[in-house]
Amino acid sequence: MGEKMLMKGNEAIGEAAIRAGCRYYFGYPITPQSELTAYMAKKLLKMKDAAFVQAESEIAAINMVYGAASTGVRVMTSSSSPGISLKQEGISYITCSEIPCVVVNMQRGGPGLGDIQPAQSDYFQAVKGGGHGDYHLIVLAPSSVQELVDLTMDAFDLADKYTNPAMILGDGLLGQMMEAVEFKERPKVELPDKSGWNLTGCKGREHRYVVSFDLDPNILEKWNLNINEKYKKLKEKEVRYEAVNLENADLVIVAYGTVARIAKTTIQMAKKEGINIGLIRPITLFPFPEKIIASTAVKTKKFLTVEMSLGQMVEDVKLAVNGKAEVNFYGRAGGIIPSPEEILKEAKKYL
Amino acid sequence: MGEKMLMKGNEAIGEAAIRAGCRYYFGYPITPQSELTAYMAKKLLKMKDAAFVQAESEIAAINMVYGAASTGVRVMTSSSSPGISLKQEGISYITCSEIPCVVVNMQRGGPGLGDIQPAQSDYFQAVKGGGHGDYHLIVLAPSSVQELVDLTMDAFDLADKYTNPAMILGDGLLGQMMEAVEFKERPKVELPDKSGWNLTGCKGREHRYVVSFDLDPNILEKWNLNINEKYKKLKEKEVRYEAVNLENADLVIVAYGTVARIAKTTIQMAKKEGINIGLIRPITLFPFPEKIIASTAVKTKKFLTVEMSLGQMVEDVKLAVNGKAEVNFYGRAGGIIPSPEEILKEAKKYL
Amino acid sequence: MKKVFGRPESLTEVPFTYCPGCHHGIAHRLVAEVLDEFKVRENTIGVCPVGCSVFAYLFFNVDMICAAHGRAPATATGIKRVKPDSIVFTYQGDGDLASIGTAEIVHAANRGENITVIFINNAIYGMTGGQMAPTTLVGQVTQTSPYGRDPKTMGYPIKMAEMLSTLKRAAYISRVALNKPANIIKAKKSIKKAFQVQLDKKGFSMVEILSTCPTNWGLSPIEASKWLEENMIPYFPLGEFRTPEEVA
Amino acid sequence: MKKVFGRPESLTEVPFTYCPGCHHGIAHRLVAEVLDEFKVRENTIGVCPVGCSVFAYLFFNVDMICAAHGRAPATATGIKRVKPDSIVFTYQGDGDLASIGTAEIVHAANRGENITVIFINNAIYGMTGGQMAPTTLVGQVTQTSPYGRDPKTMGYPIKMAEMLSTLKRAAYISRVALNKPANIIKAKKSIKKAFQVQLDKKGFSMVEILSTCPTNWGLSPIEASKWLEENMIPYFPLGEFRTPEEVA
Amino acid sequence: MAKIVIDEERCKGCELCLAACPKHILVMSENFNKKGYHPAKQINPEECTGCAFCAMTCPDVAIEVFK
Amino acid sequence: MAKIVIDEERCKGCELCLAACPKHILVMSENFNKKGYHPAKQINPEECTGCAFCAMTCPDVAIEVFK
Amino acid sequence: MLEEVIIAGFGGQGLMLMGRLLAYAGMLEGEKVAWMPSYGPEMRGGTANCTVIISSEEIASPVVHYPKSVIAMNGPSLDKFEETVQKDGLIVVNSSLVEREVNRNDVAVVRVPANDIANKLGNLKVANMVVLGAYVKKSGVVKLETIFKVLEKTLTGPKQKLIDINKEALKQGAELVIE
Amino acid sequence: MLEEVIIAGFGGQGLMLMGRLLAYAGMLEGEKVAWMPSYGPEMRGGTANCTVIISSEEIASPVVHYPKSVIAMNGPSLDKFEETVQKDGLIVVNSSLVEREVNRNDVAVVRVPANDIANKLGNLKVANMVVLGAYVKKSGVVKLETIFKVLEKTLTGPKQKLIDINKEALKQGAELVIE
Ligand SMILES: Cc1ncc(C[n+]2csc(CCOP(=O)(O)OP(=O)(O)O)c2C)c(N)n1
Ligand SMILES: Cc1ncc(C[n+]2csc(CCOP(=O)(O)OP(=O)(O)O)c2C)c(N)n1
Ligand code: SF4
Ligand code: SF4
Ligand code: SF4
Ligand code: SF4
Ligand code: SF4
Ligand code: SF4
Ligand SMILES: [Mg+2]
Ligand SMILES: [Mg+2]
Repeated sequence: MGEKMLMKGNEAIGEAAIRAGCRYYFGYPITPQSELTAYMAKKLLKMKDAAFVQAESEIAAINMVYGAASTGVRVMTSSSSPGISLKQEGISYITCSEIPCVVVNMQRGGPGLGDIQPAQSDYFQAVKGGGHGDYHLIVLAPSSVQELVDLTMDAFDLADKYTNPAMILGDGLLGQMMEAVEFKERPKVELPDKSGWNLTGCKGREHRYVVSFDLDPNILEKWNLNINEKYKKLKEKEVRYEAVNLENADLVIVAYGTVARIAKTTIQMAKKEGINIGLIRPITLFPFPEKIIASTAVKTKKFLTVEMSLGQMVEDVKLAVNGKAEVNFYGRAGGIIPSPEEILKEAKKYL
Repeated sequence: MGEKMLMKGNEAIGEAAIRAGCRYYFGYPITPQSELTAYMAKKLLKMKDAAFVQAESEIAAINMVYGAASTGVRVMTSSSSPGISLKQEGISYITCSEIPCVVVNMQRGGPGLGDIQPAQSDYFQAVKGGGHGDYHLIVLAPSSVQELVDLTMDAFDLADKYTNPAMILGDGLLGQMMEAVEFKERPKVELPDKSGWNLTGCKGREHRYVVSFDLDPNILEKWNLNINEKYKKLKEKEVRYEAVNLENADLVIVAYGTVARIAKTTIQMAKKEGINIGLIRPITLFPFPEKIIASTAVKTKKFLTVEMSLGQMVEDVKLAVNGKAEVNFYGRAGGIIPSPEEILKEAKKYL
Repeated sequence: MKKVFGRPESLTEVPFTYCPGCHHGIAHRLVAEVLDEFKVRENTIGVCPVGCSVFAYLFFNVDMICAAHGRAPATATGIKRVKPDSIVFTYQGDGDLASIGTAEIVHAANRGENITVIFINNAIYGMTGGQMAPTTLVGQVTQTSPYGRDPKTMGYPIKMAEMLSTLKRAAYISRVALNKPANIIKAKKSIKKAFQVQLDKKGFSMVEILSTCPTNWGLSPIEASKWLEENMIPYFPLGEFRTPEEVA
Repeated sequence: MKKVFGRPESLTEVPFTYCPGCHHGIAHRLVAEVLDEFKVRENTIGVCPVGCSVFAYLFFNVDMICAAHGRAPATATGIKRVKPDSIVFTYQGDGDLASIGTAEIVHAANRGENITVIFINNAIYGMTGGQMAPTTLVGQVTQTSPYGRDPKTMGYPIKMAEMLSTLKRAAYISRVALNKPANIIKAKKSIKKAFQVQLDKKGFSMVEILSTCPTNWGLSPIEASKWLEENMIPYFPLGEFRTPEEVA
Repeated sequence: MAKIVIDEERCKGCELCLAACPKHILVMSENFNKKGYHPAKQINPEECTGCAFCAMTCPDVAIEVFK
Repeated sequence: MAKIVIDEERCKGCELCLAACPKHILVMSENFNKKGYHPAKQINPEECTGCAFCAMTCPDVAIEVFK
Repeated sequence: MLEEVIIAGFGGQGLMLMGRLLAYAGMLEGEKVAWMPSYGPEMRGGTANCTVIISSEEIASPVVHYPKSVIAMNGPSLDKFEETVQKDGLIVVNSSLVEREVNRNDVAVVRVPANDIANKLGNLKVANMVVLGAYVKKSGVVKLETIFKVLEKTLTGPKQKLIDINKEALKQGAELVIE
Repeated sequence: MLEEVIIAGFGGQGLMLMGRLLAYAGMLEGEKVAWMPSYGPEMRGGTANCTVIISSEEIASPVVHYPKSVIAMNGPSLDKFEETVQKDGLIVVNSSLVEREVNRNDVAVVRVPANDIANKLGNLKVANMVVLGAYVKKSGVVKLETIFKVLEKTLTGPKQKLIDINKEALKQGAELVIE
């Protein structure tokens, strides 16, 4: 068991990445994730067989990631909302090329330049695909600094396993806050070998290539379908969520990340007033925990989705519920964090 | 009534834009929409008080649009899938700034570089918001060259009316095909005056500005909510769709654009076999025609959504149906166009 | 007594949000004075960037738009193409102009876009808390060059004025500094020339202004001015690199 | 008899998809020969662009990746940082390198990224059917300059070799042409030097290759070679702009 | 005869004007302004030449000069 | 003595080799290849010096030279 | 009336133009028309084709998998499309480039030595017009005169001088078809 | 145990550091801790605050709207947060900069002339430590010694020489609190 350390979320991601074997980072500064870039500079510039490059832009950064990842190493980039928008083309390319990498988005208030407060309004972009074409990211939504650490490590594993980019979808609050974290020994996971596809120079074998296209639509369709198969597998095998107090809940809140934590306080408050509120906290946003929501909808007839957005994840909740229960929504926008009190007040409306 | 002209879809968009009063175009070449860029060059470079600029990139193009639009003129850019991904940050900025403009996406097979065949796999990006933050585009989905003309003109009106970018979501087939078109006299629509916000130099008034941020989250939240109000109004007032053969349909196909046309042939074929198939063709993808789908779901218990994607609009169909009917999906990917025959075959599976 | 120095009309009354001693304020004033002197305040549209000067729209008493990070020259192009008789300027930092916005500035200059660019080179990313800029000096410690900028892996500080001067349609390009009154007076003259070039429709003009960022350099304002003098000016020579006479 | 000229090992057997007479093929062969001569084929990773040479990954018998349009220098940077002892090159068109990819090429050069860039300047966007490139000549008619490139609004053709030569870490920069055997021989030498610079870890190297696009120029291959000689070379002078000796 | 007026509330106490004044007649005040800065103040006003170097250097345009 | 071999199927009939040959011993064949091009062919092979200008100029690497 | 024809061949054979003239003519004759190009995965030198639909009804699907007629300008195109033609349909073949016979015997076949005729006319480029002439005559989908009219409308300026040779090519193609 | 404290003042007053030391100390004493900064809309010279939670239970919401304690390092912070403090809570005020009295009478109040004390200690920058000393003493949330330990752990290298003056400031602050 590792020692406990008090760390900022952004720095914890950096440390977790390095401990997960990531030695390459390409990024461009943006608030509220700059500490992560700075952390990687501090560490990687001192390491051997490692590189930190402050790219000229987010676009350059994601395309550096593409290059580095194509050699088979673990590599990461990070940014916040506007910067992530700029990476969409690159992300689409990497996904189509079936190359693993990790992208961190510490969301801030949008759209436009917005503000630098925490938000969750990039859900659609992250989960539905902000870039062009049929693809998905593996999207992980931590809700504590410890989970930033654990899920960052998981993100590298999942990305490698599914040869697909994984995204850590955090927010400015998680990135800026400090909590005690532990870097636990992790069980060794069997990961697929990269030697079948990575670019190394073609010594002793046929030359190979990493590309994201085929001008023959028949081939491209097969390719797309293959990628889609991976998403099906992800939906079967990698769904993760936290369920709190679902037994006999009068209402179930669905929330992720920072909001889910706040909702936990709401649940405690409600308990004091004799109200039973449950919580489903998706940890994987893609694949989305549809099944637990669907099965809960059979028992609990009232859902409240709470987001720091004007209503994005709520669509996935509705799709999972599929008309079997009432799905309500409460959201704050522009970087405002809802309080436990206001969530409780909102929940009471439906009770 | 105008004379009939045989035009390529891409050129028809250009002509329609010019007739709608658009004198400014900023773009970057990409297949399969390059004819539009070329058309604008040919026309605008010869006109007074007009400008055509081949921008250095799609990013520059959308940001030129931002500048031009902020002066209050009608302005357009166009691209295809990867290029549209690059415009996401700019689109988010313009939307947040509440400035009207028109963006054309003649979709091609993706993700990545993909191919240059027609596709519909940028639906999520267009409709859910490929950029960061809570916002929507007004998304229009033409399915013939004539409709490319009419909807392009409408797009300018809607953009002005809602001070929000509007997107023409076409595909490579629509852009490349030729049909006879007519440029009809359009009824004059009352459009809001831009003199309250456009940048002209501050002669005779206070200086003003166009920005997409406020670092105070309370103000930014209000701003976001205001924008959201416009989307509610759009949902109330601007929904458009075509309904075909819904009476006594055994199954209703939901499809847009090129696919909807193909589905019409399927319907004719089915009729010959004594099968009654209906079609709902969303013309506005945002706002999505939820109501007609919901009300149809009460009568017809079987839906088949057909897309040139691996399943994107189908989510909106499911959200509208809300568990009241069975929603099936058939999709082709990577630039493959489904044939009327295969759609019929698929439909029969559910009958 | 007559007021011989006061707030130019082209500045609003809003107090600057810059840190104490930051040269952004001086640059603002100079631009505003030039707009006053040309009597073009009411016919000007300014484009501010993302960077510490993101709030410039509150400070300049002219119509303004805030462009996306790095894209001000594109946004300005859009405006100028619609309003060729308006005065259009961008105000950009070195992260904005010389890093993420490299393509936009190069091509605005190359097209000879008839705009004026005010380029604040403070050798750092101010707003985001002190990361390396393309203009950060060799050895300079920043958040992302914690052991000093190493030219082996990070390159040398980029000389934008010189680089852009290779472009034929760049009509006026100069570099000035704001570290002392003599330089400030020269800077003002240069800014005035740049706008004159625009008024004369001669093409693209840019003034690169060496400026301090006391906060992120970790120096007092006076130390910062000195550091600029001793370290930046020797590397980034002041002067005019392109003048209208050379323009074809 | 001995084979004195044949297909280099660093080319696959796949026939090129280029139009008849297109110089892309010559450029490919020269690069492949140099890789053969340095015996680095098995230790090379190439980066192809989006452009007519998007299929270069099928032609070069080395590991390859196809970068997003304009981003090859960034992608190459990613590779080279992981594999500093591999030979990494990009192969880019003028739309790719000089337009959308301006920021990436400038900064790869400025960082002194130890890669070799093969830059095909054919004064046009070939793949997309003949739009204006930043290097399109004044007066040249293209899809997007239907009345000829007008420098007033579209600027002059950009001289990338010269512009990048202002950057200190750009170790080797040259411009060559492929319009006749004498030039082809010189081009080969220059490409060899560029890779030598990389092998010696001296930093960024680039060879700008003036090439024809008979298809979009609307000329026969022979006319195109002549047009290149008569119009491009006078504007884009051949020669070396940076050589390792100058490198700091 | 010349005079300067320092807007104490605009002043951020950066001291650049002190360094710029050829007459060395600017000093920092002991007082705080509302933003918590010590503003600059002039001593020996009769020595002021109205050269405006102080004003020119002030990043916050806090100084007016009269002549 | 020198010899060249033209791979007719690779040849796209661009004629660049014709222009490059100092001996003017290359011409276009009347025949079509599978892709529909008239390939280049050599006449008067005895005049060939093996200078390889043709091969060097061939964009499709369709010519081999032996000496 | 409903005609659906696929015109296929090498890129560069003027297929797209054939289709466009045909569609334009259809429009002039008051019909609904659609022209749709399709390029193979190879950009150049590859095979290409376009579809033209001429119909008195609104055109639903512009994509046709089983056309009434096929014009095969080269061998690979015949290979690719022969089987797709509807029963009792029409296949027009450029016999200068297609050596083999058409296997189907439930369709009408017209063989046009287009390159040879065009060569004789002094411009290989009008081979497409020869074939088009034959097709128009055989199918009767539009009048040859309407195609002439279209040529006059579209070949303007410096291209005007090409009208005559094109007309001639069309005529010679049409004449090959025995009424 | 559950303590939630908001530390507020001008940017530059060392608020964030106070919070971090406190959180670190809480962690060393075996509690769960969370530290959360919040910056106002103005980047510089504006007001800022951070929240520290120290709890023996898992910490749910890191966002606290109604804290147990508030440390107000300047006037605007007192104005902003006075009303939010829970009944029977604690308000610690830097009385060197806050002239007015605290209005609430259902909370404990400690007034610390921190700038004056720090000035006397010869370094205005340690005003924050004076206040922190008083707060720690009054609230008893962690031991003063633990804060000392944290200082020793975090002020290393060239900063080591600052340990003593910081400790002294903490002590003097603590001594202001009458037991
Ligand atoms: C797309 C995007 N990337 C990054 C940022 C974050 N960001 C804001 S300002 C800035 C750079 C500021 O530096 P500079 O341009 O030098 O201006 P200064 O603050 O130094 O005046 C950055 C990277 C952003 N807002 N948008
Ligand atoms: C982001 C993006 N924008 C545009 C395109 C379309 N596109 C493909 S190649 C190309 C330019 C080709 O020109 P050039 O780089 O000069 O190469 P060439 O074909 O002339 O060799 C463009 C604009 C694209 N694929 N991706
Ligand atoms: S951070 Fe630097 S550039 Fe920004 S306002 Fe402060 S001193 Fe000026
Ligand atoms: S289009 Fe031009 S550049 Fe492209 S292959 Fe053909 S000739 Fe070469
Ligand atoms: S005007 Fe000149 S002399 Fe007077 S205070 Fe200012 S700098 Fe000093
Ligand atoms: S220069 Fe201006 S802000 Fe600075 S101390 Fe002097 S008056 Fe105050
Ligand atoms: S080798 Fe030389 S002489 Fe022989 S054919 Fe080729 S070019 Fe002519
Ligand atoms: S140069 Fe090559 S492709 Fe061209 S004609 Fe000669 S052999 Fe054929
Ligand atoms: Mg800066
Ligand atoms: Mg090119």
